[in-house]
Amino acid sequence: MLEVRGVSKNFGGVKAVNNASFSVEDRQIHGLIGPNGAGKTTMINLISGLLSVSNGEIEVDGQPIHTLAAETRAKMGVGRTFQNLRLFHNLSVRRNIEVAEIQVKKQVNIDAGLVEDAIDRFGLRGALDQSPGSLPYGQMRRLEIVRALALRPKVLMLDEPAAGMNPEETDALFENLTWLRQRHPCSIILIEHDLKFIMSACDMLTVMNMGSVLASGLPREVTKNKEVIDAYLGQSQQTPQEEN
Amino acid sequence: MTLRLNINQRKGLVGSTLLSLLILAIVGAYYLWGESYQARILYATFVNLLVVVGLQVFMGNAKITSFSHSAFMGIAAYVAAICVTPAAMKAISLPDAPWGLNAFELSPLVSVLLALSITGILGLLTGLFMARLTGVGVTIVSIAILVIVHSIFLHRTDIFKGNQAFFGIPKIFDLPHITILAIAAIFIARLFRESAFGLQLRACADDEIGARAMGVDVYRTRLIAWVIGTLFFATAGIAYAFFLGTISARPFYFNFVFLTVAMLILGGLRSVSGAVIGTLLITIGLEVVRWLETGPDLGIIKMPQMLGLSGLLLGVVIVAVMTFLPNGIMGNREIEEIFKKDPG
Amino acid sequence: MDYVIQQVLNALSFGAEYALIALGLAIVFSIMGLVNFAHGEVIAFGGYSMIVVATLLTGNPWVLMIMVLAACVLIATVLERVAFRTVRGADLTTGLLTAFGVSIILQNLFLLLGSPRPMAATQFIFLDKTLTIGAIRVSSLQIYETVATVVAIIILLTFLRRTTLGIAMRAAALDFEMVRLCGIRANRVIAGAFAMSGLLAGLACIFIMARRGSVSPHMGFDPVLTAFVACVIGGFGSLPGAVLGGFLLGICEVAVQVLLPQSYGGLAQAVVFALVALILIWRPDGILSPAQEKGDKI
Amino acid sequence: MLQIESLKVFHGLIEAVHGIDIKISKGQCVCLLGPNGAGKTSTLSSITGTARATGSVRLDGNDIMALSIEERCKRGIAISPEGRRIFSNLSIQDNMIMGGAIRRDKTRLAQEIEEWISHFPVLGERRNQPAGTLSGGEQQMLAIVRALLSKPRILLLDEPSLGLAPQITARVFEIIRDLKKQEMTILLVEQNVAAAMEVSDYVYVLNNGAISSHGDVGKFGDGSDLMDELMGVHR
Repeated sequence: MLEVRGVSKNFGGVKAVNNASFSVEDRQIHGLIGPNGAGKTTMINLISGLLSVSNGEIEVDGQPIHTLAAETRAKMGVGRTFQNLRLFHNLSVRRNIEVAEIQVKKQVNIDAGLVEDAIDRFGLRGALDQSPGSLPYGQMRRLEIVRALALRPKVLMLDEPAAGMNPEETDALFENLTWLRQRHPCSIILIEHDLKFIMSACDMLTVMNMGSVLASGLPREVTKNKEVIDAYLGQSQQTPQEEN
Repeated sequence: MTLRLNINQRKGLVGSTLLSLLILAIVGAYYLWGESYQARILYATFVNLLVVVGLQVFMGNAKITSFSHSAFMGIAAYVAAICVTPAAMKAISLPDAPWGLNAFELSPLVSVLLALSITGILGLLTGLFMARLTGVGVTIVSIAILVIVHSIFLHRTDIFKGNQAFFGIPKIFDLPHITILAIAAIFIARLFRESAFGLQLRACADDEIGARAMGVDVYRTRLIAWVIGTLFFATAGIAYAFFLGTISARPFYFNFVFLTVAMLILGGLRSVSGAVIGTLLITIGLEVVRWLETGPDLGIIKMPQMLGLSGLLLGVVIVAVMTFLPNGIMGNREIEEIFKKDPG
Repeated sequence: MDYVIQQVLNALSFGAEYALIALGLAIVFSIMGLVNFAHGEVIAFGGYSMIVVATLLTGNPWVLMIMVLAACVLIATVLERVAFRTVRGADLTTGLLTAFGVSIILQNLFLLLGSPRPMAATQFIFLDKTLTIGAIRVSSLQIYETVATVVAIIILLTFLRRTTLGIAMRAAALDFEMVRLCGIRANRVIAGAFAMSGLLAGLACIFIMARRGSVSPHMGFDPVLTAFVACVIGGFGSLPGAVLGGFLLGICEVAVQVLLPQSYGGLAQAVVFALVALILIWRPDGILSPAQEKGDKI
Repeated sequence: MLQIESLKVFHGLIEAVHGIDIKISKGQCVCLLGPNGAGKTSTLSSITGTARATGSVRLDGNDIMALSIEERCKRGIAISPEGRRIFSNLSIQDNMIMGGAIRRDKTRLAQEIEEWISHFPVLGERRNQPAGTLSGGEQQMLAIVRALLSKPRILLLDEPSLGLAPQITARVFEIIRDLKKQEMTILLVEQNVAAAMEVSDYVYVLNNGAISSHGDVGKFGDGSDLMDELMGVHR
């Protein structure tokens, strides 16, 4: 379970994230939505440790992690994917996954079959010896998810996993996330612009805008929130005298 | 997933064996048909091979350009030479040496171990900083190391003789020794490349942030590779001193750095096989060019003497490889995958 | 007093030379991310062209100076066209190694076509006279060097601030593509940067020759190595940083020579490089720019 | 004025836009809507020439696909790009000069710069300070002014409201409305659906690199129908 408490991040004078709090239970898929530039990816960078928090605390299973290095957090079970893919292009697909797998090799009670199952489930079996660069885009996205899964994450953060996927692939991804939730106990954070996907996949939603958390709660409730709709779709800029 | 690291390591063993057979074939050919002066060329080639393979360990896997290898080679060469040269000889060659450096002598084995440990410790100390830097920073600090060490060699003529020859080093190594060392280097470098450290290092080279997010301790992996590389250079330096019998500061500077870097990038810095192939190709090429440089009589035309031709071609090779073949001859492939399409 | 002024002047003139060369490196680096190690050979090329012109045409030093400047501008732009255009946009290592390759090629060409030994070129030596101002004796060359560098830097800054191409060059250092989106031709900006670095190299060449009275294939290598260091100190690609770094290094070098006992003179370079290594470790992006967190965006 | 036919845009090996057609007439404001990753910015990049693309893009009937980025700018395409990309270390004045770099009538350019500055006093107050010191909204205005100073025939605006507070967004859209009144041809990419719909004449909705629907702005009513589509209902 993940707990984010009062986290802020300043870049120079700009508050990219401002006093944000939310928590994600185990086996829960938690959507993080909001317009472009709302601070969603910064939030994931803060949790994964690629950025350090200016203020606030982040805990995984009750253990504070916000002072640890990114690689330490990864080994502890904070896994993520990237909006702009960050695969290792000179390593084969299998070796891409191994890079993550060797981090947890020494741990006891490891779910040894998880990665092999995921490889089948995410349709990577036939591509294991290829270079990631030669794969179709959707498959590259799936490889990033499987690679993050190889860390046996307690928290798995997916940054726009469906971006660039076709509708069939998006549907398959939805099924796979449902499968994953049963197969491996972890908290999942999902950033996604595809609201339909978010609404069907997520148990909880957090909406961010301009670095702050606007609302957090069940998807149905959150999307009815007027403030959220305005943030997401934009307020009407129309001034009365200019009505056409 | 049951990790099948073994497969890669087994492939590594196959590849190293193939490369070793290549080395043995060359040595065998020399013993069957070669002329005695060629032993020197062959020995020098294998010393270069040690260095280039050592470069592959850090520069190749981490894809960070570093130019300090000559310095570490020089340090090890001098330490080994000072230790192993008989005191009587040192009284002549290093008459003014301080701290009784010219009043003791050690067995070859102890000298080697001492040279390796001193260079290794220096490698570790520099590595603590090098592993933290990125990009141009590493290159610059590596140049700084090279310049500093070279200045010290030149400055402390009482210990290092500067650009003059430090002579009288017993000739301890010969072709068989360096052949064994070269083969060992190939195996070690290849197994390192296929090890967990090598894999993580290569992942960092492709995408450092992605690697950190996958739990790779970038600092530690780079440090380990740096120190291992240093030990390769040290071995090469010791082998150099133990064969030639005289050393001076001159060869441990930029020219040798460029030569070895050209070898590595021609072969392809991501692959150990590339390092080996690049070394062999450039050595052969340079031998031909050096022969041309002396102005040989080709029967019909008498070639003029052309100093600088070898250097010129070395430069052309570097520029041409960078322009037309940035991944080198081997790219990502190792020798056992030579018929495979290069994925990189 | 005499001694102090002499040392200050030493520091300034060393610094001026480094600043000139470092600026040349920084202009090219800031715009196309190329660490141009062949810059030293541009300087040497200027020297060799001068010998050719002096032998074939005229010994008039003022004409020769202009020829040196022209030759350096020419070779710099030619190098850009034939060697560096193909690696434009490639990663740093590729560019760096290409530049090293070019540097080796040129050095050996000088070796082949010229001579491995220094060749006498005394035409500019007249710049180096001992002046007596009151009780103080100083070298005229050092004064020329300092003044010329300051003037060159002022002209350069004016160019960069006042002309469209100059502004475009500064803009290109920040966001090259956006400059192209403003309709300014990429080739023009890059060629301009190389030409300017050539001009600065030419100026440095004149002073180096005036001091040495000779040219040799490797004459540019050591100064560029030091200038490279100056760039690093100031933060690579920052033009004010390059100037600052150059002068700092000049001061540093003189300070080391003054402070260290005479017998350690040979270690001056080592000490300077050690300082640089420390600065880089303390502040990887140079003393002018503190390290920044970038997250997953690079 | 601008005609795009069977345009495919690539990011490396990945095809981000799969053969779309877009038409913009003179003086029209056309809006490109769609979720993140739909290919909106890629489409703009193919028009400016910064992305690899196939198909045809014609400006006044002339195919510009083979032209360089610089040449396209000279033909009259200007962009206020995503993330604004002002030259942050350069002064505000210099940013504007860059915008008009291709102009030959430098005296007129200088006048126009003065006019813009009187229009946006904040740009004038700090004209010699680095543009990076401006606030996000001011930077956005500078980016638009920079694009306009090249006297473009068509103006591309990529998410001009990105990361701006509501009042500032309103201000930005006021500028767009003004431009429309002056008959500037505009291709607008926006996430702020409501605001974008108000200034636009014609709307294209992009989803997964394909156009899922298009039509006069009236066709979409108050935009509430669009919501589902934009938020990811496929087809």
